[in-house]
Amino acid sequence: EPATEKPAAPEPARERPTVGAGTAYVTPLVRKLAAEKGVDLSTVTGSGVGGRIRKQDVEEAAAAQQAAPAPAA
Amino acid sequence: MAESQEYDIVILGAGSGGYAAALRAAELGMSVAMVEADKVGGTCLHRGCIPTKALLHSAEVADTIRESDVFGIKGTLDGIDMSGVSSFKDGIVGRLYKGLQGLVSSRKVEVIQGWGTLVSPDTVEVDGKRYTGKNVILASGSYSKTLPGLEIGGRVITSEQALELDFVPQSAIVLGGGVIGVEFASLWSSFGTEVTILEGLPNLVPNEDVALSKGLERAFRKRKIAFHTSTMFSGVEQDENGVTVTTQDGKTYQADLLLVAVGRGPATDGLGYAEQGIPMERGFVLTNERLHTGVGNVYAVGDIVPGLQLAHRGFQQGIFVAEEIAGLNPPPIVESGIPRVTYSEPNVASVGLTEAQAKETYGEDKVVTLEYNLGGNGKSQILQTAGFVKLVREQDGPIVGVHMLGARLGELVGEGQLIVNWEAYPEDVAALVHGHPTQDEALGEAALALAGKPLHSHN
Amino acid sequence: MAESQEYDIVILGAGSGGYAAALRAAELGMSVAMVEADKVGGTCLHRGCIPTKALLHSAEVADTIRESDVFGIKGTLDGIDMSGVSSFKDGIVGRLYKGLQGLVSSRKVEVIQGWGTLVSPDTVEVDGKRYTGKNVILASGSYSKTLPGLEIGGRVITSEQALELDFVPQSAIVLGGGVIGVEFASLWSSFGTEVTILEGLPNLVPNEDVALSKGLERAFRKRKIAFHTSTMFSGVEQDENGVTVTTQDGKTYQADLLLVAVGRGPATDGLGYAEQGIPMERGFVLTNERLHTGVGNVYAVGDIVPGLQLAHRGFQQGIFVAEEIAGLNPPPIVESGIPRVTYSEPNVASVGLTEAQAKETYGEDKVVTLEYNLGGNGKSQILQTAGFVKLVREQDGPIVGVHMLGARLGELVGEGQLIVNWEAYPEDVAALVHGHPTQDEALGEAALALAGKPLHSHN
Ligand SMILES: Cc1cc2nc3c(=O)[nH]c(=O)nc-3n(C[C@H](O)[C@H](O)[C@H](O)COP(=O)(O)OP(=O)(O)OC[C@H]3O[C@@H](n4cnc5c(N)ncnc54)[C@H](O)[C@@H]3O)c2cc1C
Ligand SMILES: Cc1cc2nc3c(=O)[nH]c(=O)nc-3n(C[C@H](O)[C@H](O)[C@H](O)COP(=O)(O)OP(=O)(O)OC[C@H]3O[C@@H](n4cnc5c(N)ncnc54)[C@H](O)[C@@H]3O)c2cc1C
Repeated sequence: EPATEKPAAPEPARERPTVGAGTAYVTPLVRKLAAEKGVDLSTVTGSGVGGRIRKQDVEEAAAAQQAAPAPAA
Repeated sequence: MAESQEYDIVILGAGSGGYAAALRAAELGMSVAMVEADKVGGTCLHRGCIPTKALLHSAEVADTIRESDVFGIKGTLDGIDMSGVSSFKDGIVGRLYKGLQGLVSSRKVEVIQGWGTLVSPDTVEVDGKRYTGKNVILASGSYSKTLPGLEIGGRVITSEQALELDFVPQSAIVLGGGVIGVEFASLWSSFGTEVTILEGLPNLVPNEDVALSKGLERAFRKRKIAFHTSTMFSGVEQDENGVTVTTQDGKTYQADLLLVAVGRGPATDGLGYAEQGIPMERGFVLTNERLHTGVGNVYAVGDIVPGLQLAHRGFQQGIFVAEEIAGLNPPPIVESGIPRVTYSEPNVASVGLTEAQAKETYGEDKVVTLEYNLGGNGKSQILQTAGFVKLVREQDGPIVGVHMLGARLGELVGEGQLIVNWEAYPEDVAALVHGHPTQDEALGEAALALAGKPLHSHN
Repeated sequence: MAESQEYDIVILGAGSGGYAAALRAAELGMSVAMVEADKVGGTCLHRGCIPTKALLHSAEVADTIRESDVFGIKGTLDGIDMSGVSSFKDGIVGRLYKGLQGLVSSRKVEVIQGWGTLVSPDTVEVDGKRYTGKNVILASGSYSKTLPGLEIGGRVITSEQALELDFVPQSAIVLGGGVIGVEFASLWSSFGTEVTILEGLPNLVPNEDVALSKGLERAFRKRKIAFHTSTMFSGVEQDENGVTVTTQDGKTYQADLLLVAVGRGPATDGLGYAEQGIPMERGFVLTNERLHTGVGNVYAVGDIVPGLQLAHRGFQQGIFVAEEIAGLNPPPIVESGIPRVTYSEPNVASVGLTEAQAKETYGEDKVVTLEYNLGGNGKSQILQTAGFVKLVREQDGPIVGVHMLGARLGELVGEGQLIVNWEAYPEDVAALVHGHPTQDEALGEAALALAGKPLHSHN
């Protein structure tokens, strides 16, 4: 299940590329989209080859975040 | 009161910006009237991008023949047949013009032939007839500027006349070392003209990264294209034998012709813009980042909007405004992400920030650059072209600028455009080893080196 | 027992795969011995990619001169000077070879000159001397195959001899319409040779999307390059006047030469691989997706590993294995994401899945394709080249294949590579209006059309 209950954690200033070191590779487009939508990629499960995070995964995570109750303003 | 017809959008000017807006708006189901005094296609198609690139290709053909020996091909350059060159150019323009007309009519855009003026924030008048739009897009484009006291006529010409010459000048002075000046200098030189460029700023193509300027200057020196930078025009005389240009440092230059290529001014005079309260500055139309003028539903696109004067910027802005009007809420266009190509020999191509701009943006010590010399690139060696690919990145961040010099490298700017606009890191590009042996590989090699894993390079 | 030296890595073969591994490993601080019987650079540099592309450029120069009239340039093609062509080619190879040698020695890679064999899973023996590696990389490359009963010699040649010809054949039969066959057919035809291609499969470049095959066939027909597909070789006779080839349908073909271009076999015979238990199939070395053979610390890269036989695949695999050994855990290489270019006139270039492969992967009705014809592309019109860009996307998903046909389009495959490997959607590309007027713009226009917002196209 997407971690929709997570309180909005402070966003990292910028996602770093995660080539190598065992982490799934994230394409620039996905990284950019995640930054735009405020999605923390470490919470997203990739549905692509080898667990690669796809654009759809980020969009779903963003939609789920939106659907989640808004934090008290 | 004049008779009046209503549209979703009325567009004033059918150049790159205007017709792109019209085509996109029509696709989105809107009714569109597009007013054009001359020909659909505007500057770019009829007296800009396309005819110059046709001439530049003829120039490339001449160079290829001249240098064919190097490749083991025995060829003789018997001459430049300017009427043949012109009919080639005119054929290209004609075919594309026909295609564009077909496209415009197939999308049911109504083209109003005639000179239009903005008579109210929602109305353009043409020959006493009024065309009212729920939205109006100003797209009247640009014209060749000159300098105060420098009159165009006779042997003093602008790009319009230069494109129509029916002879190859023996010698020419080009006033202005920007894109247009450099392109004509390049093609004339290939045709055998002795060319001298005069440029007021310290470098040729002064808007580019200084590495590109220096590289182009080196290449032009090798090609024996003379140029004098930091050199201010002071006056010109002409008679039946030629022109004599004097510069502020007291020097004089003589040639058959003077090409004035000192930039393009906005074609906005006497069109009623100011009268309707459209905000203007030095003739340009001011807009917000959504290309809205702030008056009624009036938008502006293309060369009349301050910024890069490029056809594809006009396309992109035209599409943007059509989508904006349709309520699609498109993301604003990032001006620095628009690619720029000078189609001279060698090509100059760039997208994103120059090194200097990047340092301004991120800080002097937060920018890393890398130059990959084409000497290491097999295909460029085969083409016998010198040059380089320079990448500019934010330290530990994405590539923010791609700058290239070399024959044919203009074609690589699309890849650069993806890299910069998609905010790719050097590692992202480096992971994708490029096709061998291409020139495109130089971009890949530069990324490999910048990612700290140089392959065919010595850093 | 022979004397023995120890290294972090011992590499057998200094071609594209081997030397890329060596360079990257050395960068990562490992000690490397690279065994090479012939010349560092291997097939690609000395008798593959580079010399063929040099000849293809000479061919382009010849074509340019022949067609110069079209562009208004008066030129005469006086002849092909094959000794000049050869010295151009040899000069390019020589310069790049020198550069590569400098690179290899500057990175402190030890090159062992001589014929190596694998004598144990961690040891290569050369002239009785043993070189032991904590890791071993097999990179012995490939050779020109022939068919059973088809002996190479005299007028029956492979690409190696074809590259060294000191004359232009009047006529040639090319057996095999794959990349190498098509490239030689193209360049010989430009030099004036009457060429006939015989191909057993139903299409030229049969590994490409069928649209590219058909397009290339159309172009070759126009160029008067004869070809017979679905045509099986049965035998050849030669005498001092030429060759006579018979095919299984009973037809005969005569020419000066027969070029056998039926593929490349793995150069693995007698090198001790099988003896050391390395898993093999039809001479190829089998590995897992991390290029490990499953035996000891033995890896394999390049043409001996089943898949695309391309230099940059070798580079990418070599870099991968070096990083794998260094513990960097690089992501596995996606074979379909490697770009493929046939440098004939016109170029054939592709990356990602063909339409057929995409349908297999995603389902017959889950794939959308779009073809953008170069007829709408200004720069291609200027170059007078026909062709198209075909995009294949997963329905509602990313672009999974880019397929291109046309002069010079090989240079655009890098952009295609980013698109496919970064899983871009048509909208992502369409948002970035490409530089005008470039050929690269055709890729942008195709994306615009596929995103449902065609600009210069009629769909
Ligand atoms: C020599 C040269 C070479 C160039 N090369 C390139 C290149 O290679 N690549 C590139 O990207 N850009 C190039 N450009 C620039 C490019 O041509 C312009 O950026 C582009 O044409 C701008 O489009 P636009 O729609 O703003 O204006 P325009 O193309 O100038 O179109 C404006 C149209 O509006 C019409 N119009 C104006 N006022 C009225 C009126 N009152 N009533 C009716 N109609 C009116 C005009 O007749 C014209 O057709 C070149 C320009 C020149 C001069
Ligand atoms: C005519 C032609 C054109 C081509 N054009 C292109 C192109 O344009 N683009 C492209 O990407 N690819 C092209 N290729 C393919 C490309 O050349 C190969 O994919 C590439 O060279 C493979 O690299 P490799 O390292 O696997 O093997 P190779 O380059 O074959 O290198 C193997 C090396 O190992 C050495 N070796 C073998 N056995 C031993 C031994 N026992 N002891 C010591 N040394 C040994 C050989 O001498 C050789 O130097 C072309 C090939 C040909 C033939």
